[in-house]
Amino acid sequence: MATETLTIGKALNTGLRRAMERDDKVILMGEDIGKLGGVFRITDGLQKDFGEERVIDTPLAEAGIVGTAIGLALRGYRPVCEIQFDGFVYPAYDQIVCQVAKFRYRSRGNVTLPMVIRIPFGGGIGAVEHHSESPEAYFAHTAGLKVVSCSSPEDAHFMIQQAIASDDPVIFFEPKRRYWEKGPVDTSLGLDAAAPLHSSRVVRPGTDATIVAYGPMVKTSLDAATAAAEDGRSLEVIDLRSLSPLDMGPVYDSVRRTGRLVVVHEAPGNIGLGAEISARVTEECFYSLEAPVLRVTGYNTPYPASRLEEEYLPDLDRVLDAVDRSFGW
Amino acid sequence: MATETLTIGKALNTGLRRAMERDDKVILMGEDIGKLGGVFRITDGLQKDFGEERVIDTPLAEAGIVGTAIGLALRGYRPVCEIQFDGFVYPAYDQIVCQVAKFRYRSRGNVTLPMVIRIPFGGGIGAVEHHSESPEAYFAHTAGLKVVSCSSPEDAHFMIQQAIASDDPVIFFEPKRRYWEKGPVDTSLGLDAAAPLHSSRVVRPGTDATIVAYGPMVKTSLDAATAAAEDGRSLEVIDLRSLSPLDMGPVYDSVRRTGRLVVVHEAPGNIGLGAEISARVTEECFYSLEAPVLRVTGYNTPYPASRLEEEYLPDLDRVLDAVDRSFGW
Amino acid sequence: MTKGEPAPRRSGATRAGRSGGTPPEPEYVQLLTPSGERVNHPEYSVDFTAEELRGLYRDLVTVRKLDTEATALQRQGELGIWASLLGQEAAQVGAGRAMRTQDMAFPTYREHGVLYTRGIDPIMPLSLFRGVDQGGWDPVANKFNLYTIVIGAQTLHATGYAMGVAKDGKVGTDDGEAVIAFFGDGATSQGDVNEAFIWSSVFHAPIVFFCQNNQYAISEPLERQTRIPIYQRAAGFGFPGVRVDGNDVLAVYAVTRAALDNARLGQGPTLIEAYTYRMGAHTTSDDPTRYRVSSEVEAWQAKDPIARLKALLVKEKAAGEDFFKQVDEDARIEAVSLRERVLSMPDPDHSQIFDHVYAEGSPLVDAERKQFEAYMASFEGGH
Amino acid sequence: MTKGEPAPRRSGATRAGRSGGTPPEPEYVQLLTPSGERVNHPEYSVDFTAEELRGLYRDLVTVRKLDTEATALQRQGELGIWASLLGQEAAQVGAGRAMRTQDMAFPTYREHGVLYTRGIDPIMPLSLFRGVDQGGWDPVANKFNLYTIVIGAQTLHATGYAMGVAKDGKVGTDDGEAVIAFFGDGATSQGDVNEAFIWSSVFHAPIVFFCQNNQYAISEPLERQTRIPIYQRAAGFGFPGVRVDGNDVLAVYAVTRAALDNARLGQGPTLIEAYTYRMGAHTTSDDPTRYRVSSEVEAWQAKDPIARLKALLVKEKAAGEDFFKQVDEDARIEAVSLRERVLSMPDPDHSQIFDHVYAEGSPLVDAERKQFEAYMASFEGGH
Ligand SMILES: Cc1ncc(C[n+]2csc(CCOP(=O)(O)OP(=O)(O)O)c2C)c(N)n1
Ligand SMILES: Cc1ncc(C[n+]2csc(CCOP(=O)(O)OP(=O)(O)O)c2C)c(N)n1
Ligand SMILES: [Mg+2]
Ligand SMILES: [Mg+2]
Repeated sequence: MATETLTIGKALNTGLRRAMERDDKVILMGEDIGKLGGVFRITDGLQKDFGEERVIDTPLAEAGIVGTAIGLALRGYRPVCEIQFDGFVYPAYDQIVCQVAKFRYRSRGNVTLPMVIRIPFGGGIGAVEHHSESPEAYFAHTAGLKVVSCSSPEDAHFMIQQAIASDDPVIFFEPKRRYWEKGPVDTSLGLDAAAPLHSSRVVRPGTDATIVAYGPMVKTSLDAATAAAEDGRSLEVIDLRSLSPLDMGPVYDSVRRTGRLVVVHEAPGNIGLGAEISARVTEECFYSLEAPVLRVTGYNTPYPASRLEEEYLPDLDRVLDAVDRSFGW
Repeated sequence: MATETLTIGKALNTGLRRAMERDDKVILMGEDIGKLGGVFRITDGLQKDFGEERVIDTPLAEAGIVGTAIGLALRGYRPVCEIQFDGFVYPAYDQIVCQVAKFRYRSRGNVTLPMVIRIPFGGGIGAVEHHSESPEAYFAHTAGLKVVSCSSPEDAHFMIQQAIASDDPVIFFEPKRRYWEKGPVDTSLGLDAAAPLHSSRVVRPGTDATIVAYGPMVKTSLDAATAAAEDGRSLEVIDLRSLSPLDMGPVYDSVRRTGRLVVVHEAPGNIGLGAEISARVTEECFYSLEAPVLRVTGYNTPYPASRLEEEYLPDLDRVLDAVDRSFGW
Repeated sequence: MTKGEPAPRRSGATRAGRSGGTPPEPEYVQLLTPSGERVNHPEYSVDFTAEELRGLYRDLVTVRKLDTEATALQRQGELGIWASLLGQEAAQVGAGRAMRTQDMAFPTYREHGVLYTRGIDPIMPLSLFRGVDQGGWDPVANKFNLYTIVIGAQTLHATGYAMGVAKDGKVGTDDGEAVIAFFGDGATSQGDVNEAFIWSSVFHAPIVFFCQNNQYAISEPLERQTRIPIYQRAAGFGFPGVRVDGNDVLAVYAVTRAALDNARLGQGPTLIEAYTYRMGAHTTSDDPTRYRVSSEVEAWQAKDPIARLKALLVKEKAAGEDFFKQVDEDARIEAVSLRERVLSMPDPDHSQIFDHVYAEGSPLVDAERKQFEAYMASFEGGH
Repeated sequence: MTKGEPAPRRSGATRAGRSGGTPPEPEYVQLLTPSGERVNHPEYSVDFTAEELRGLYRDLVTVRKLDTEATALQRQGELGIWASLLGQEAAQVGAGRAMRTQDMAFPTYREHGVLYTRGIDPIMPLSLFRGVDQGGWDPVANKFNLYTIVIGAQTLHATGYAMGVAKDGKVGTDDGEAVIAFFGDGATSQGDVNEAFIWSSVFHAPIVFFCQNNQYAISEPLERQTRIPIYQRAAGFGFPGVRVDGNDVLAVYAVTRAALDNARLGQGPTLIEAYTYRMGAHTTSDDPTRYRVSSEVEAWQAKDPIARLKALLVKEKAAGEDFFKQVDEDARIEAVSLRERVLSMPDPDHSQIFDHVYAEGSPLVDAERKQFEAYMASFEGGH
């Protein structure tokens, strides 16, 4: 046991370090990840310790980052790409959707592309445009990709290592507004001790209604559950962790018990993760539902100027409001 | 009245011609759209009649097509971009998602971008990879874009003109496997006579269950309804026409009457249009539903080699199977 | 500044007069040395009147002062972030003043100096960086596009706009229109920028690509983007490239004016590399001590764009102490006004979240606006 | 072919010997004129033994014959579509044979000739164009990537692979590894291709960019992509570009071998423009009569890559009628075998839809596979 208190950012950093120690084919690529350690310092100190051959400051072009990472993976490397902000992943979209996602399938299993694409995502940090996006649905809708998001230091530390160890390409969404949240991590544990990468998890048990969230909204949902408890309402909170594939078992179990479900995410609701979860839960738990699945999401507008984001983003009140509406159905 | 029998392809061609006649700011841009008339001949004859200044064969780069179209729109033009095949829109994804979709919002209404991006989409034509994709959810999830799809020659002819006349950017999905389907079009009619661009429509009334589809799957759904009628089951078929915004009114009305809904599309089901429709219908028609909304979609795999597409794509039998399952719930 | 003939087209840079200082300067067009000596150049000599020189000086000082004020406002929490132009004043003022009224500019997020020369209220970018809006000015009416943060994207918009200028028949004469696209050294690596080169070459668009090579893309030095000088990129696309001393406002003016005039006369695109230096942090969120040494910054301090123009004005007796004082004082007043206006800037009304998503509306947005308003109203009810 | 020293690095092309014909030929490296005369070249002369010349001839004939057979199979409905290499045999065989065993190639969808030289069964691309699979060979084991249809995407994969070669320390010696990326003239407009130039230049990757300029991107002639010769693009990125007569297998071989050897020795990237012509349609779905005149095609007919090598072999008495007959007959037999194997190619099993989506599986795919199997079984039950 060597439990430390780490921020999510630092837990990612130690996770990357472990992965690089474990396998010298693991290389990091991205903009400003070397001396600067990335704009969020997630790769802090790694170039110093592993050298410029393994921590590569790339030219400023995201298609280039992902496209060359594919070639490096074909050559036997395990590239971990950093996209500086959510809003800058789109120049790489073609390479991700047409190449990364399909390479294994097209080659009938001859090609394995063990790549990770790290994307700090979500809003709430007072940033200018393109720095607060939640593009996860674009990737989760894409067959051939796996998509995950962490919400705690412990998950950050282990999930990034699991993603790197995975032989499938993984899009790894980091909840940037939570980078500074702290929690305990036992960094002495191996990956075997961690929960499977593609499993969802009940992070707070409850009996009256279920909340499903992921990434930055897990904390919001937990806060909502705490507040609801004061009003005598017991909310069960589930952290999806894996956005593709979804691990729906714990969600179905929960909804069968509670009869009510609220899904929370920052991304616009229209054709988002919440829609899929609603559709599946309705299909699987049709006779258990006391009310339709409700969604609390970012509005269906472009992400607004930062002085509007507090109202734009789901918060504790909006989650509780949805819970109320569910009970009022 | 001047009703002609046109294919969908030809109806698009005459629609483009009308739009170009009506407004000389309308210009067409794309790969091979000039002398060749596009690989599907949708722009056949237009360069000959309107000149190279208005029908522009562009360099082979989709980001360039959309990016320069934005500039042309800023300059007062109404560019209509052709993306040669669905699978080749991704190099332009950044320009579409970050620029086209957001320009008006960012500029607080100062900028109007009247652009159309035409995309032949869907499978069933025996093509090689990247030529049979259904990427509509990526765009419909994106706030700031409007997304439509036509399914008949009449709609093709009028909807393309309406899209061009719209001051909002419109992603226009053309059901490529149906380009050769014929139907009557009264080309003498003006746009006022046509149904609003963003309205859905009951294309076959019925009483027992509702089928919602769009683009190429409308015909499949109509065929299924015909087959079901022989078994004494009356299916109502709704053509969504507008994928964003959705016009859900006719769907809710229908489901309130039938109590059963099957959504059909070629795109993979996971986080597709069907999920959104399921979520909304469940919320709006909770007490009317006799069974959960069921989805008949492409499987959640990359699009397979063409000799597998018949099994991959939804067809009449799979639609009827879903209807059966709905009744068996 | 006499308008002069558009300079003949040329590829590559000429060797500029070397001024005394170490380290050796790269090859570029220079008309004014760091110590304030005028240098002649066979192609790019422009005569400036004393009044014009004073005008440029005033611009440089004002632009720097406003920028410094914005940085201070950010430090005090009044802006979310600020991207300072410190050190790049000459590149921006020179390029901005070289534009004619009818010309259109496509900036990045750092072109506050160009914005100023377009006559746009300098408060405009501050609302963006404060988080009040995402660009308050009308880009078409002001002939100055919205700031573009996605690296390189605007170069394609500029190219398309320039294609439209040509389509409108607004090239080929003296009063034709030209377009200028701004971007950084880092941006040259983006596919979009290279596609813009291709398109503007193929369509012979009336455009100037103005690259401020400030030696860094955040922490990454130039050699992460290219092994050869940036201006040479143009040769691969079939149009001329030229490097200019980006800290020399006279040279930047002359080179940009010539390139814009070439464009408006129908001679197609030019790539200008303005060789300069980002004296401050990338943005206020950045910590440049992590990736560069102070001696490098000091070396560039010696090439300051304002000091050299002041030296020239003094040497040529084109301005005296009074003038310099007055300029400083006027800039100070402008900065104070800027500050006051920022401090009193109202937050946007919440319902703006739902404004201007579509020109022709959307039932989904309308419904959400309604829900939102009802929800907000529920709190007023006395929660 | 004596291995020879890697040629010195050079930028731009040299004027090649002009052979008698009209129209004037562009500047490019040529070692064999259309009429079968050997031409000396100061940098790229390679000695070929008679046996080697015969080998190249055999390759050209075989590759053309197999391609013609594939076109015929498509016409008869046995393939969904076919992208013929007709006219580009010399470019592909020359480049393919210039590769050493350890070198890695990244093709487009048209590199059947290169595939053949890699020793891959020529049936492989036919299953793809038939719709049976999306590329049946192991790209890494065969050192020949899957065909890439998305224009330009593979150039970045090639660059990354080459970066990996360098990382592995496999450059700098004679037995080092080199990478070759194929693409067309149209592809040069894609951002990805230009980013690949940037990346490979910055990382000094051991790569050769091999552009087959066949004058068209589907219907669009070269001038829709560039105003200057393609090989000159390299100059903008800081590495050499060279144009070679793409219908001259000897010149293509020599130029490509030199560039690959430069790459393996650690001298970085080269861009080769193989100047050639697409004699047939873009694909069997295309109708070139809509956009080009037959006289153009006829002019290129006179530059046929096979005829000129045959003329040389005859002139030098390196081969006689027997040999030519034998080659034709062997090619015919290979083509017949190809046809037979296509006709007997089984359709893929339906459940393959669900294979190889993920290395580590997915509950969603597993569930769908199960549903699918149950659904299919329901029909067997006697519907
Ligand atoms: C597509 C994209 N990727 C990444 C970023 C993050 N980013 C913002 S500025 C910057 C560096 C830009 O460098 P340069 O082009 O030299 O301009 P400078 O900031 O030096 O003026 C980066 C990487 C972005 N804005 N857009
Ligand atoms: C990104 C992308 N856009 C469009 C296409 C459609 N397309 C297929 S081949 C082709 C032309 C390619 O021309 P070129 O690069 O010259 O190669 P060639 O076919 O002449 O060998 C086009 C436009 C595509 N495959 N990928
Ligand atoms: Mg810079
Ligand atoms: Mg070509």
